[in-house]
Amino acid sequence: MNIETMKRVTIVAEAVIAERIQDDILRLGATGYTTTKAEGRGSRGVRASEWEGRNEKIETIVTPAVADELLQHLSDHYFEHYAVIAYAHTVDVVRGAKYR
Amino acid sequence: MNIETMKRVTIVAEAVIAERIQDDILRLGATGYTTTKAEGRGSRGVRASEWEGRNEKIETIVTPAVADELLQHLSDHYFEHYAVIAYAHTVDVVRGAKYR
Amino acid sequence: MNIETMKRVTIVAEAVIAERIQDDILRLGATGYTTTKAEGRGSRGVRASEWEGRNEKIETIVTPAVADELLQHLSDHYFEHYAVIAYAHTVDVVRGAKYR
Amino acid sequence: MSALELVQLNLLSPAILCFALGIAATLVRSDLRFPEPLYQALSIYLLLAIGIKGGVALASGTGEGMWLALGAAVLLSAATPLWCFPLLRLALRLSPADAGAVAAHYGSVSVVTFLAATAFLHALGEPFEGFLPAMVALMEVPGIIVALLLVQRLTGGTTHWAESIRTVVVGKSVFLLLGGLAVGALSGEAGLAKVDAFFVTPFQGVLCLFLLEMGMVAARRFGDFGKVGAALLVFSLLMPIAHAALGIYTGYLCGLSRGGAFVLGTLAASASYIAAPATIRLALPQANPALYLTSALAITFPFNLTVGIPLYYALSGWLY
Amino acid sequence: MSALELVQLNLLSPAILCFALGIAATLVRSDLRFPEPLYQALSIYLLLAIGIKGGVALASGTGEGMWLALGAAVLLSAATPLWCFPLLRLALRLSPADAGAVAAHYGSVSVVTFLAATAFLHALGEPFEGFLPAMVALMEVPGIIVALLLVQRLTGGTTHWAESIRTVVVGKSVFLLLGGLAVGALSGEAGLAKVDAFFVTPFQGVLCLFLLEMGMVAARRFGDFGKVGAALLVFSLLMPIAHAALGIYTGYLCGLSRGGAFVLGTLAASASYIAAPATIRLALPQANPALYLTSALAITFPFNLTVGIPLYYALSGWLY
Amino acid sequence: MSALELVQLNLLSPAILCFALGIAATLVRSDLRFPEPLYQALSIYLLLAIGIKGGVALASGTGEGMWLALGAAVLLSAATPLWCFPLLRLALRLSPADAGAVAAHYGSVSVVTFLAATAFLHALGEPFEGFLPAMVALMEVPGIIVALLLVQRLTGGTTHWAESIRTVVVGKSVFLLLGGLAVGALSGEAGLAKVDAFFVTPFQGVLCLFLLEMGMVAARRFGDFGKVGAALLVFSLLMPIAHAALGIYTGYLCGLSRGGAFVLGTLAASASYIAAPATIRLALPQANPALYLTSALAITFPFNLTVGIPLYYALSGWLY
Ligand SMILES: Nc1ncnc2c1ncn2[C@@H]1O[C@H](COP(=O)(O)O)[C@@H](O)[C@H]1O
Ligand SMILES: Nc1ncnc2c1ncn2[C@@H]1O[C@H](COP(=O)(O)O)[C@@H](O)[C@H]1O
Ligand SMILES: Nc1ncnc2c1ncn2[C@@H]1O[C@H](COP(=O)(O)O)[C@@H](O)[C@H]1O
Ligand code: NA
Ligand code: NA
Ligand code: NA
Repeated sequence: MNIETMKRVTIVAEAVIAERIQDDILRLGATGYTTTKAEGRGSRGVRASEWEGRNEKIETIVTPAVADELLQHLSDHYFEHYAVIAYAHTVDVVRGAKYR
Repeated sequence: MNIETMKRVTIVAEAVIAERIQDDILRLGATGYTTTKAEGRGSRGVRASEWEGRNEKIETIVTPAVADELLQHLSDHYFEHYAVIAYAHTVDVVRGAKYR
Repeated sequence: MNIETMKRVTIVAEAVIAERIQDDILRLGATGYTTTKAEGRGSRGVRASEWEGRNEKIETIVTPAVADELLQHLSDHYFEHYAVIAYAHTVDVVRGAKYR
Repeated sequence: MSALELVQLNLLSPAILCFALGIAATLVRSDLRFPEPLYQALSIYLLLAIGIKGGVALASGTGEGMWLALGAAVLLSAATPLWCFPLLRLALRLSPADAGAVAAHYGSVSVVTFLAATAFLHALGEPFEGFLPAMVALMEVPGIIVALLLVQRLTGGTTHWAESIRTVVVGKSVFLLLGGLAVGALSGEAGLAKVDAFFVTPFQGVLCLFLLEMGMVAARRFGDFGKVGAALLVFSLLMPIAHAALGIYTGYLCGLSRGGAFVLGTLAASASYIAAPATIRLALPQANPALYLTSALAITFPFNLTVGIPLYYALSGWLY
Repeated sequence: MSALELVQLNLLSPAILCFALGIAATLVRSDLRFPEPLYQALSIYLLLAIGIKGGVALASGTGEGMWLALGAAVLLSAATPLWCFPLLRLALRLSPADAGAVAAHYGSVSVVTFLAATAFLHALGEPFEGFLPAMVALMEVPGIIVALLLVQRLTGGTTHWAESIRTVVVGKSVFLLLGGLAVGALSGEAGLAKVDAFFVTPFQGVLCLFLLEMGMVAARRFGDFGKVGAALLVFSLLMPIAHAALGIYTGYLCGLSRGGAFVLGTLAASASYIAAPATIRLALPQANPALYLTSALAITFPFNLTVGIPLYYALSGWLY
Repeated sequence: MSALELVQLNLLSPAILCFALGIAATLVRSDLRFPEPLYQALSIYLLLAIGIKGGVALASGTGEGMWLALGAAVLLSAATPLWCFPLLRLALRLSPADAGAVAAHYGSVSVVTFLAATAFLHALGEPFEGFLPAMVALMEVPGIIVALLLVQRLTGGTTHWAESIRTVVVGKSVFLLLGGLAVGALSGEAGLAKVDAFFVTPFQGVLCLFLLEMGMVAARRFGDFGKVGAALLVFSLLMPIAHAALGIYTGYLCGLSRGGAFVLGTLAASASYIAAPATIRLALPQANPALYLTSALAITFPFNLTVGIPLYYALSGWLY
């Protein structure tokens, strides 16, 4: 089996900006992402409205370079005003080509 | 970018004790948590009732010290009688101050 | 506290094969798994129908040996035709015996 | 009507047939699943709707005998653990926690069993008191608290005691029933008229959908029969009959109509699988859920729905 | 009524307008989304409700001609892949798996198209046989199995064969339709009377909501038109017309009313997008879903709903 | 009817009682929660249903005065930020973003407040124009856009400007209202007749369920009162009254019935908590949601539902 290491970046964001972040992810070079509905509690506790849905958890498997760029981008554009957290860690994937 | 390493602790618990665990998490020093609805299968397979919801998956980003304490606490108070699992791993976060 | 390292394998699969994969997981030696409903975007973008549900995210804590076998199995049986991704990473668990 | 006709009337009602369909879905391993939000939505609807209807009846009720009957119902459910607990301890040799857990479930009541009983009366054309939904709300909690007190007396444990009682009193099911009662009582007949196209007319149909899901939920526990043991199985089948007789007689003494006494009997016979399990799981974590959930949900509940209801109705015929 | 009036009657019905609204939502990129549990709840409701209504009709039906018509409908749907499969193989040059997958979809039926057809008859005031829902249930499965057999004969593959058939037979949609039929047949008119405020009266409105979602689902596939190719597009538009003619004629021969023959024709014309996709995905994973889902869901389904229904009704006028 | 009787009529309606029950659920910390899909399903239903009813009325309306009233309503809501914004800036010393955010909410409208107002008229037996739902749809957007323009003029920012407007115009709530209007207008009375057992008859009951959830949502914000400050609190209580007076007078001038003028007044008094928050969060991320959500949702909304509605109706008595 052909194991490669990639980064998984996890983002938890208030629902109102989830779609925008998903677009950003693809634009920065990810080949896909997976989202789940989440709720949460943090220092800010801000949500636009129930009608928009609560939080969205977005996970994407990317190369280390894309991971860095993505974290930087989120930090620059969303961290100040929106309820967003993001973190990354290394994972082993099969068929790494799928994520490049 | 200012990357720091933190721990992510993941807890999967039967829904009936989810709220209590969330309180514990904040009390032990976490600054927040994220929850998602989950289902699962384990050795015990116990759930109080559908009406309470199935499992709850709780993730929290904390300092290594808090992670240790949290795992210890869960192990002491819940593992024996409740359907709960917990595990931790290292993650890279931006702006580590948010989690302290 | 008795910390051991295990592997967490995460699988995101189109809903129609989720149950089959869950059976495979137990057959290959895992003691349990946790599932959450997910949506996503990838290179294939295939789903059998809304009625079946969207994607399913399946996480299982297993020994490194089982993790390898599981990834190999998924790669052999599902990657070609189905919308599936899988990846693994190391986690610290309390009471490792639960996962063996 | 003969016993056989009563059984048939009950078994061939759409609600009970849907329950059977749910059991069948699990047995043939259909991939039919109710998404959890649907299950919760149906529960919220049913609880609020019976609350509202009961509240309107409470407000417009003349009150003669009503408070007597409600008080007797509360006492009956509070007393139930007093004999169930020692029986389970001594005759079935359950641990204190297990005995208390099972006793709590039989001391509380099942809302859906109540609904099936009233639907049965509707089909028979037999009248009953409008305030009975208030009875459901009042009978949910006392038996659970008494059972917990019995365990505590024996074991001396005190963990999470206050939290456990809070849990059940402001718990969703009791809250929605009591809240519905208040809404119904305050808005009265005129208020009900505005919303009965939602809360009253389609009610029986919604109940069918809910019972379809309950059938699946109950059948998923059938695999645990083995863990329960023969003695508890007998308990789960005979105790409801004894409780039904007691309930019917209590209703008779309080001057309830035949329909009302039958419903009180069915309530007494029923075991909780909503309020009790959540409370017990928190208050008595060392009790084995395979025991109390299987006996309440997989044995007593289907038994009451299918055989119990016509049986208890026939029983009530001896007094009326 | 003129052809134009028929088209207009159909297009301006609330259900079809809601379908169009769903398409519009996707095209203007509205953020309107149906949560998945809502979609599933609506599906469960619709399938169970038509099952129950059909079951009541089955039970009270005099049976003359009923079994003949049902048998003919089963044969027709089982036979459909016999000509679709070679046509797709030879004329469209699809791979065996792709040809089998598409043939399976057209050999099965669309429940929502059936409902739109009966709603159309209601609006026209044209009567039809009450047992037609049973026909839907019976026509879902045979065509899928025959198509899978044809592929297997050609390729010799056997993987997951038994599981695939199980999947479709106890699959949610067939299970709910058949289960509903059983509930309806056993509880009869009297049973239906208790629940028709939920399962019958609001049915057309629920269908509107469901079609709103179906419009969004179908429109999300519009982007895949390119992958389908001109030949399959023509197939997806003309084959339904041929199947409709065949179905109407079959109904005529079996002695169905005009309404009944029209519904049978519309069923034959329709392609499955619930039971078939799930089964095919498991049994023929190498088939390309972009082909079969797009042709069934994004081409044939909207075509039938908008143009097909009035057209098939007009067609039926040649025989009646 | 005396003022007290009006208040009582409103407060004891099932819908408002359910709202109070929701508040109580949060205050006693019940574990009652509406699953998010249920909340969304109820919203979709309510918005589509009022759209359809309004559309039917639009189509069958004679049109005299209708366009005048609709135009005046649009102007009124577009103008609202013109005085709210400077007031919030200068008297309350809010930052431009915060002032614009709050102004946008009060320039838009609350659908549920509208429904409570019409339910109140129903209970009174007071007639009103059928086209009012169209007014809701038209009054949602203009105030938001004007408020954003005011902020932009002051700060010069342009980020995501086009996207923000798109968001609100094809946003779910406006889309469903307008889409429902189109469906209703095109299918007309005949179309409505087919679906009114779903979209009309049970409507008031569904509203109760929705208000139960809204009560919980509003009460969860009660903890933020402190962050809002006394000045904004006063604004959130007095501004609605001023807007109501203005709206009623506008309706009077346009020749609306007393009921219609009262509804226009209530709409003007209401603050959006669906369309506006999502748009503002995207367009003015630097604005503090604790300010605008708390004032619109936790202060103005409950005030309007309980005290405002009878008050505005009494106000309208001065002109009619
Ligand atoms: N320490 C944490 N661990 C896990 N999730 C967090 C943490 N802090 C915040 N979150 C998540 O991020 C969301 C926004 O956080 P905040 O911006 O701090 O309000 C919260 O709703 C949580 O879902
Ligand atoms: N090996 C495992 N991997 C992942 N999740 C597990 C595992 N074992 C148990 N779980 C989760 O933990 C819950 C409780 O497990 P248990 O106490 O073993 O019944 C299950 O419902 C699963 O969601
Ligand atoms: N790079 C990625 N990161 C995270 N999830 C992914 C990625 N690629 C695919 N997925 C998930 O895997 C599913 C199937 O992917 P695919 O087979 O590429 O269509 C998608 O629906 C996503 O949920
Ligand atoms: Na009982
Ligand atoms: Na067909
Ligand atoms: Na306003």
